[in-house]
Amino acid sequence: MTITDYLSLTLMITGAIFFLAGTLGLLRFPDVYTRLHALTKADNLGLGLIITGLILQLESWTVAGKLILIWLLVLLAGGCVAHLIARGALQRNVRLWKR
Amino acid sequence: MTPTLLFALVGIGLFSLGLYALIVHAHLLRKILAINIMGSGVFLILVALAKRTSETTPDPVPHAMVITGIVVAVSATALALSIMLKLNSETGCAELPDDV
Amino acid sequence: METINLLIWSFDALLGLCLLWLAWRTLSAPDLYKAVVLFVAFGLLMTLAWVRLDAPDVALAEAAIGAGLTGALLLSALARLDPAVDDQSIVTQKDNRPKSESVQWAAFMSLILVAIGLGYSVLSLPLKFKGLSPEVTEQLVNSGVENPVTAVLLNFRGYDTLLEMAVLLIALLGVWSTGNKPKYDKPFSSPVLDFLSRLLTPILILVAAYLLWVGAHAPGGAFQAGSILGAVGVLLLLSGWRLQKDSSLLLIRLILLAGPFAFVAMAVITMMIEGQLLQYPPAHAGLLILVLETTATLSIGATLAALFLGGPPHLKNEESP
Amino acid sequence: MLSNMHFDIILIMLPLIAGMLGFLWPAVARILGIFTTAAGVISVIGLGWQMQLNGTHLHAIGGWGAPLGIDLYADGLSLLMLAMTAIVGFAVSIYSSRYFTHRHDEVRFWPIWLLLLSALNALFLSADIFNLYVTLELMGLGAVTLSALAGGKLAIAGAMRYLLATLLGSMCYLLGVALLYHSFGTVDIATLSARIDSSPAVWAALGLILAGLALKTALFPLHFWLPPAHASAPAPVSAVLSALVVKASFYILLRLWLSVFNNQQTGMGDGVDTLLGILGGTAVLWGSIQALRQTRLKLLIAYSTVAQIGYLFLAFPLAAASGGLAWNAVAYLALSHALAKAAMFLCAGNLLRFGGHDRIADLDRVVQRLPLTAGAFALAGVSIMGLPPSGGFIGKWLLLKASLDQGNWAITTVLILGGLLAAAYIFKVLGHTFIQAPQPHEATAVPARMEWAALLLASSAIILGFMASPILELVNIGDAFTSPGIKL
Repeated sequence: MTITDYLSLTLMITGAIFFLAGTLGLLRFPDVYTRLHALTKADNLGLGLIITGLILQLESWTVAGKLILIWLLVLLAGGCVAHLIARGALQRNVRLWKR
Repeated sequence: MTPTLLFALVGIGLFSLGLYALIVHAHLLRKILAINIMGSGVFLILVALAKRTSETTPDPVPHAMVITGIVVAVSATALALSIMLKLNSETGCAELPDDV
Repeated sequence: METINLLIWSFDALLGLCLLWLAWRTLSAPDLYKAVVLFVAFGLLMTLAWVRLDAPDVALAEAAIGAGLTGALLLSALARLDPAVDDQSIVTQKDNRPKSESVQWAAFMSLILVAIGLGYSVLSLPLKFKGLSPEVTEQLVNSGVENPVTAVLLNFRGYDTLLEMAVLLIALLGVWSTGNKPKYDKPFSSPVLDFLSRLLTPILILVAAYLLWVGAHAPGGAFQAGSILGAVGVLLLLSGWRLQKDSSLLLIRLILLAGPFAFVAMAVITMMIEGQLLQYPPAHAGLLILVLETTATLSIGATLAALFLGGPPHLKNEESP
Repeated sequence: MLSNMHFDIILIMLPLIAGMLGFLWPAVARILGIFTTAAGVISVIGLGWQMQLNGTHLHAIGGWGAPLGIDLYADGLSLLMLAMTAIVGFAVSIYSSRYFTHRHDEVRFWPIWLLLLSALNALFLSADIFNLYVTLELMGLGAVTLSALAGGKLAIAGAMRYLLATLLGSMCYLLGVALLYHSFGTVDIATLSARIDSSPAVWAALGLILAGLALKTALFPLHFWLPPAHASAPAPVSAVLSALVVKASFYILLRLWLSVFNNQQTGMGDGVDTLLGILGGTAVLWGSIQALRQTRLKLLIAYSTVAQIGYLFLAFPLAAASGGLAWNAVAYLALSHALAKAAMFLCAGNLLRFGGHDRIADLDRVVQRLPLTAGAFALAGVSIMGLPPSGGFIGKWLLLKASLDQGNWAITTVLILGGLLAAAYIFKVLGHTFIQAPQPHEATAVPARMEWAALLLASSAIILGFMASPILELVNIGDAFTSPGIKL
């Protein structure tokens, strides 16, 4: 294993940990809004880390471009959909969690 | 156990689960879901067993069949949902009357 | 190497178990909304299973159609089942089981037997099996494309695909015939949604075109590209795009028919030239297949979006029943 | 020139094109429908003529040939089914051109009916079990949509039940196909027939395919979906469903039984044929008794279909010893039932139009007021009962002969009892057509074309009784019944 391999391994494992944290938040957080927050934020970052890790392993730039495009699309769609869900929930008077 | 057999067995499990749910549940949406899961089971068996070729690439014919099958499944699902909604608007209930 | 194999094996086993568990939860969760969401998750895991089985073409089709469009169809049907849904919560459609315990047990036991029988029969199949892959590999050079799955779908078994287009058409006719005229709900207006659909529409059309083009030598093809187009249609319908009242109904019908019609025309013309139905002249097979796939993509996309709409699009020159 | 015409391709493509054009321009759909079905009759005659000259017909789609490509194959059995489809299709189209009173219904009917017709022809011509699956689905979705056409609670519920049954049947069939493909590496029937071997996977495939197709054919006890779907559909649709659509899945079952599963080397047929025979016999008795108990005419006719399907399965246990004789009986029964049952449903449609209801007890002197329809119903009834001279008689006589030859008293008894019960329910209807109802009903005029279409079918069922030897000669082109497997 070269230094690049170690680097990409670290990146991907970190990414996976972020995914795990996001999922944990989805399951454990008290209301829709906090859950959305955990999910989108952690997963977007996690995916970014994993994609960076993967790109280090690639030889072709076109594939790297496609991967980055995928990440950007997920960022965009995830952010927008989270907004829409939160807005929908607010319109339906889903209460915010208060301690 | 190879992944081939593993997924083929999962396919059989899905087929049987779907069949069971199709029989015991009354709500039509659930029956439609059950048929879709049965279909996924059949597709999984078709594709999993195609991996038994000794070369690296699996047999493409079942893959093509499954793509055909997925399109048939979505067509049938759309029709079933449409009839379900019609029945719901006629009777106010999405279950078959005097269920056999 | 051993550890890697063990890891991969455990991943497959976990995936298989997850599939079974999700299927079970989909079919038994008392709340139907939850069941549909679980079904979409099930579709996504199925996609992963197709990748594990080296079936990327199927994975693309499953992700776009099996999980994506079927999920959209199910959710929209669920929303229409109970129009009172919007107010407080989405969770209203409950499913109660009227079947008696004994019927359930009888069904359960007999299905266990069926599953054991089927499992035994699958396990008894030989572990090495060629199927039709030698024939496909041998004739691939004459098929006009390099992706074997596309070769099977559009050339060797192109007749299946021809009938497949007819299946889509007949399902649409069925939905238009049984469905009420679509009630255009007031769109969920939001600047973010508008922005998203404006940005995604051209990107997705580009992706569809890419999938169509790349299908000749890599995973992709008409069905996958068509379902992306269908998704564009669904997105546009959701964000409030409506058919212009003065746009001709004939045009929509022409787009819906373009694919099946091109297939039939191709089948008949090639028969007149070469002697057999859908027998492409080998030198032009690649081009002819691309023509077929392009029209098929348009029709598939339009049909899937129309299936989502759920009834004949209402225009002013359509006579009312 | 004429001997090179691709009549088989015309039979598939013409209705497909006409269906699409009918969808595009609803205004011309009716004319297109009539012309297409008329062309279908001519094409079947042409195909029959070609086959009489050259024997069986094979068309390798794409020029690849099985097992890589898909073959279209026509032998006598396919020809019989195509002829059945053409005649019934033509009569139904003539009938439908006057049946629909709302333009809205008519616009929906024609394209789906034409696509369904194309699916039926494609199914009878296909020699590939996966392609058969696609045609089955095309046919099933079309049939379900048509059965929902009338609208209303009963029709929609019937259609939903029918859709679930047909999808379940398809799933079982497809799993069977998957197991066969992964056992023998082919989905071509002729190749399968050559490679077939007994193994657990093949047994599972046999069970799945038989169960799936028996469900689609409505073999007792899997017939629960048929009466509501067939009885609440519009009359021409009921005719198509009972006459053609259930026959299509039966055709696949018979074809696979003859050429794949019932193979001397594997010995897989033993036992299974007895089971099918028992179910068939029960269907005959149960369906007939249920028919007798109905008070609505269309439900009576639908239950009669359940019974008549049973006859087709009685041939399976007899075929082991009698071979061709029993299968010839099946061919004859399938054809004559299609004609007679379509005629009956069309008559029921006339009566429904005439009186606004189909209560048997209130038929109110139909004989005097609609003599052609009553006559057509009586003629169709003769064939259903199996009285001479009729197609039904020939079929049942051949079956009776086979059972007497073998001394199979169980089947002989079922045949006689089934005939008596059929006579009872037919005469129950006919009796009421002579009697004046307690209260006279408002009557609506029935277009002459609708009456003649029913009479055309009913008299064809009778004429079949005089044409046994030429028809049986045509049916046996390609020896589907006597040799194991399709010969190419």
